[in-house]
Amino acid sequence: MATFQSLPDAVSENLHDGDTVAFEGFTHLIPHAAAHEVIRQGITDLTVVRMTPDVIYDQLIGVGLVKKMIFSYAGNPGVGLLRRMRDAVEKGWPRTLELEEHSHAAMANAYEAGAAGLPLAVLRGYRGVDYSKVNDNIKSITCPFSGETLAAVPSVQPDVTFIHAQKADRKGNVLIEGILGVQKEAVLAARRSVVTVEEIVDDLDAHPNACLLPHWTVTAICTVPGGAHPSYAHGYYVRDNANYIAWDRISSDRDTFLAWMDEHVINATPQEFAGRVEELRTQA
Amino acid sequence: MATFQSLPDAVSENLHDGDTVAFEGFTHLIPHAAAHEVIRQGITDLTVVRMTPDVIYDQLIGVGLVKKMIFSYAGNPGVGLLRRMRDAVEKGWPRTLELEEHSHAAMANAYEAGAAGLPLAVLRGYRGVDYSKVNDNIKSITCPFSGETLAAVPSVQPDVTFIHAQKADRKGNVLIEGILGVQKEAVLAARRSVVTVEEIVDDLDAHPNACLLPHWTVTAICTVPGGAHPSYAHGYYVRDNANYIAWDRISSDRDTFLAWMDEHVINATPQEFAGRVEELRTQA
Amino acid sequence: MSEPGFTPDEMMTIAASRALKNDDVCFVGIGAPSAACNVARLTHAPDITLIYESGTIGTAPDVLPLSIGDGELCDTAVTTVSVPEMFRYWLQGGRITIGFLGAAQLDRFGNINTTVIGDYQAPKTRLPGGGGAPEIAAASGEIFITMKQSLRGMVEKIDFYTSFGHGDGGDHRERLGIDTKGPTMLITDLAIWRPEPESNEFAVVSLHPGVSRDDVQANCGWTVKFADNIEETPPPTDLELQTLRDLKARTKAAH
Amino acid sequence: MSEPGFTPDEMMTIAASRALKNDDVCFVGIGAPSAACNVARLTHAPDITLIYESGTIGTAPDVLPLSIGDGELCDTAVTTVSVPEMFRYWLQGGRITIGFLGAAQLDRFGNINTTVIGDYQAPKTRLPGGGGAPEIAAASGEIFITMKQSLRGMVEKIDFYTSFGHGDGGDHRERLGIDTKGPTMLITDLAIWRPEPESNEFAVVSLHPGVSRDDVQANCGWTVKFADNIEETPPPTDLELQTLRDLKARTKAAH
Repeated sequence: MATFQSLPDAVSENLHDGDTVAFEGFTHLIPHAAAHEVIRQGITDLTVVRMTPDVIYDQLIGVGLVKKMIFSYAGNPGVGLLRRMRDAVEKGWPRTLELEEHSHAAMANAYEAGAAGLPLAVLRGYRGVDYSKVNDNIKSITCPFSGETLAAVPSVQPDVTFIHAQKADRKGNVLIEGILGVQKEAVLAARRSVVTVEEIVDDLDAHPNACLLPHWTVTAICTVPGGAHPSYAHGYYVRDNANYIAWDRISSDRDTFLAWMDEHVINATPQEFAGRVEELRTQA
Repeated sequence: MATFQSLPDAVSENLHDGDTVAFEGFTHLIPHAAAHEVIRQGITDLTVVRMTPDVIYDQLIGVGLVKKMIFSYAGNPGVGLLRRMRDAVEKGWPRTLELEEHSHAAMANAYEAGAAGLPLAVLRGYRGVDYSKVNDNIKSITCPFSGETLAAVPSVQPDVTFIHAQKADRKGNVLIEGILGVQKEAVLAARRSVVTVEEIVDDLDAHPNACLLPHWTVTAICTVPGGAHPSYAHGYYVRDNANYIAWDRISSDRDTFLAWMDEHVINATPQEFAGRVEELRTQA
Repeated sequence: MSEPGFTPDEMMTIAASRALKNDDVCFVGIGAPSAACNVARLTHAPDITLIYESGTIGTAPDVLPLSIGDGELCDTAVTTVSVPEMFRYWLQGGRITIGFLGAAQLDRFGNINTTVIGDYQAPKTRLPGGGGAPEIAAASGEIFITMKQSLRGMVEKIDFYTSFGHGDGGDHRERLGIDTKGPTMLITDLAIWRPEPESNEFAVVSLHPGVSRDDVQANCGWTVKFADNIEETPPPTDLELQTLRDLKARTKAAH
Repeated sequence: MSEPGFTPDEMMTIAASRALKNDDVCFVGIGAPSAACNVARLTHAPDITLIYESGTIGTAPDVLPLSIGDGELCDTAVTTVSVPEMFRYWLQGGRITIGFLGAAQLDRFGNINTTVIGDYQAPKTRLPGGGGAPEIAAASGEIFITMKQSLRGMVEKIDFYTSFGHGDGGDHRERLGIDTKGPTMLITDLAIWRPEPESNEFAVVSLHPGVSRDDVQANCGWTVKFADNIEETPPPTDLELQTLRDLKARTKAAH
C-alpha cells in the first residue's frame, strides 16, 4: 500500500547503507530529486543498478557513495563520457568502483525477469563478444528442444527502486506515459519502491492499457514537481539539454564538481526542482 | 507490409492444408469470421493453437479440419464444456484429435517467447501436477545461478495467426484496446498474420503506449464489421452471451450441429457478421 | 432441514466472501469465486483488489461476468495488461495473496482435477483442462477452494493432478520447493474445512446452519475428519444476502 | 583537396543515407546514424521505419534528438513500447533489417569496441560501454557502421570485443551460430567500404570526391585493401545537402 510522504522521509525509511538500488529512467523521467536526497543523507556503500547510468550516477559515484555499479551504458547521452565515473574506474577517486557490465538486452531482460519473479533471464545474446570474460554473471543454458545455447544472466531484484512518474491518484495508483524505459519492471522487481511524481490528481484519466502501477505495488509516493530535471516529464516540461552539456564541464574537474554539488545538491532541497523547470514547461 | 484484401483472399493466400494456425482472442475479439471462412474453404489437417479454444475451435474440430490442438483451457466460457471437442476426444468423431495440453501460464509464455524469437519459454510452472506425464513438450532447465529447476516449453510460432482488432489506419497499422489477451504476441510470433478489423480509419487516435501492431508486422488486413461475433469488440458491440449459451444445445447433437453449420457458416458470407451485431452495438 | 431463508449455494458464497480481507489481492475464477469476491468487495472489503486472468487488475464489476474476459471487467479495472504479463509479472511475480479455485474432482489434501474423468488417453469425460489453475495453485500466497459437495466430486483419488494442493499431505509442497501455503480453506455448500496442522488433510471446522455431520459425510467420497471444536457458520446477514441477491439479479438482467 | 562545397562529415552522412531503402526497418543510434536515417526519410525513403532503443517505433522527428530518448521521438512515433519489449520482441524477434553502429575502435573485420581503451581491469580510457550494440550487431539483418577515420579509431586489434562483426573473418559468424549478415558496409568520412566476398575483410569500394587512396591509408591503422573497381562516391545532391543542413539547423535551434 503506497504511503504518501516527504521525499526525505521516504528515502530514510526505505534506503539503507549497503543496499542494492536502482534509479531508473530511460532519458525520460530520471529521478534526479530522489538521487539528490540520497546524496544529502549520505547513504553509502550502495550497489547501484541501471541500464543507462548518467549524470545522477556520476554524482553518486563522485561523492563516494557507490561501491559497485551494475550497468550496460554509462555515458552522458548525446554529450560524451561520465567523467566522475571514469575518475573512479581509472584512478580510484574518491574510491574504487566495482563494475558488473552487461548489454542493454541483458539488463532489460534481467529487470523483466526480476518483475516476473524468476532467478534468471534467458536471451539470445553476447555472441562473439568479450563481456563474459570480465563478468562472471554471464552464463548459458541449453534449450532442451532446439539444442541452442542461449545466454543467461541473473535477474535484477533491487532492495529499492526509485522512479519519477507523471502523476498518481489519491489512492496511490501511478501513471507513466511516453517513453517507458524499464521503470515498471524496476518497481515490480524491487522489494521496496519510492516514486516521485509531478502531481497528485483525482482521476488519472488513463487509457485502459496505459502503463500503470497499482497503489499496492508501490511503497512510497512523494510529490516533487520538476523532480526529473534536467531529464524531462512528458507533458510537463522538456529535457534541459543545456544542463546536460554543461555537466561535461562541471564534472571534468574534481574541485569544480565538489563545489557544484555543494551548491546545487548538499545545500538544496527537493522543493527547488520546481523552479528549475519553470522555463522548460512552456515547450512541453 | 500489410495488404488490404477480402477475407476469402487473405485466407486462401495465407493458410494451407497442414499448417499450424492460431486464432487468438481472450473472450474479447475472437476472430469468428476468419474461422468461418477457413471452414468454408475446407482447409484441413490443421494444427490449431490457442490458450482458450472455445466455440470456433469446437466448430473447426466438429467439421473435421483439425488434426491436433495445442491449448490450455477448452471450454465454452461461463457455460460449460465443448461438446464437439469432447466427441472428437472421447469418440473420435468425425476424426481423432491429438492434444498437446499446457497450462495458461505456459501457453502465455510460449507465445511471448515466440514473439521474442526464442526457441523456448522458461517459467516457474507445472509443479506437482500431471501435465508432463501426458505432454513430452514439457521439460525443464536448471538456473545456473540459483540452482532452481524451472519448467521449459517450446515457443509457439504458428505458420499463420488470425486475430480480430478494433481498427486499422490506411497504412495498415492495427490498434487493439481493452482486454488484450495474447494477440500481439500471437501475430509477432507467426510467420504470416491476417487481421480482421471493424473499420479502417484515417487516424487511429491512439495513446502513445497503446497496443499497436505496425503495418509492416501484419500480412493482410480485412474489413469485417462484426467479425468477432458472438465475441465482442470493445467500443463497438457487446458479447452475445445468449449465443454462447445457445451453442451448448446446438453442439450437443451431431446432426443439429451440422445443420447449424450449413445454415450459419457454409452458406453464409463474412458480410453477414455486420447484421449479427446490429442490436449489440447500442450497449457498447 | 427447515427453511433457513437462504440456499446452501448462497451460504457457500457468503462464507467464502467472509474469508477475504480488505487488503487481499485475489485471482478470481468464474462462478462461485467471482460472486464471493464481489460480495466481499460490496460489503466488508471495499478496497480488495480483484484480478481476472484476462489481464484486468482492480476490477469492480457491477454485474458478474459470464466469462473472465467480459468488457465490464476492463471498463471498471484500474488497468488491463496483456495475458503474458498477467502470468509473468502478477501471478508468477508473487503478487497474489489469495487464489480462488473450483474443482471437478477434489481429494482430502486439496489436490484438484479439472482435466479428465477416467484415463487421460481414453477419457470417460474430457473436461476443459486447467487454464490458469496449475500456477495459481502454486504461486498464490494461499488457495481457497469452493465447490458443491458430491460423491462424484469429492473423491478418494483424483484421476489427474491439474492443480497441486498438499499432494500426499504433510510437507509435500515444501519437498517440491513450493513455498506458498496452498489450500488453506475449502468452502462447500455444507461446511467450512481447513487443513489439519500436521497432515494437511482437510477437516470440517464449521457446519453451515442446519447441516449435520452425516450430511457432510453423505456427500463426500472419503472418510471425513471433523475438528475437535466445530463451530456453526453464522447465517448470512441481511446485508450479505441482499448484496448477493442484488448482484445476481443485476447479472441475470444483463446477460 | 579543393573546396568541394560540403564537408567530409556531410558526405559521410549522406552516403550512409543512400544505403537505406524505403522498406527498411532501422535500429538507429545517436549521432551520424540518426542524421543519415532521417535524411533518408526526408529524401528517397519516406516510409522507412526508424526505431530507437528507447522503445519508439516508426519515429519521424523534425529535429535530431540529442539522446535516444528525447520526447520528440515519442511524439512522432507510431507507437512506443517498453525497453524490455523493444529488446525481446523487436530486436531479438528479428524484425530489424538494418542496425546502425558507430565505433570508438574498429578492426578490418568490422568488430567494434566501445568499452575500454587498454586493459579492462585497469583501462587507459573507460568508455561508455556497449548499450544495445552487442545484440544489435548479432540480431539485425545487416549492420552499417559509420565513423570518422583516424589511426586511433581504425586499429589492427581492438582492445575489447563489444560488438562482433566478422570476428577473425571468413565464416566466423556462421561458426558461432549467428545467422545474420553482420557488417555489410562501412561509411567513413573518406570512403565507402564493403567486406570482400571470401575473407569478409573490409575493402574500399568507393572514394568520396577529392579523396585519394593515400588519404584513406593515412587515416587507417591497418593496411587498407582496395577493391578492383573503385568508384567515386557521387557528391551530395543539392536536395540531400539542403535536407541535412536544414535538419541540423532545426536541431541546433531546438537544443
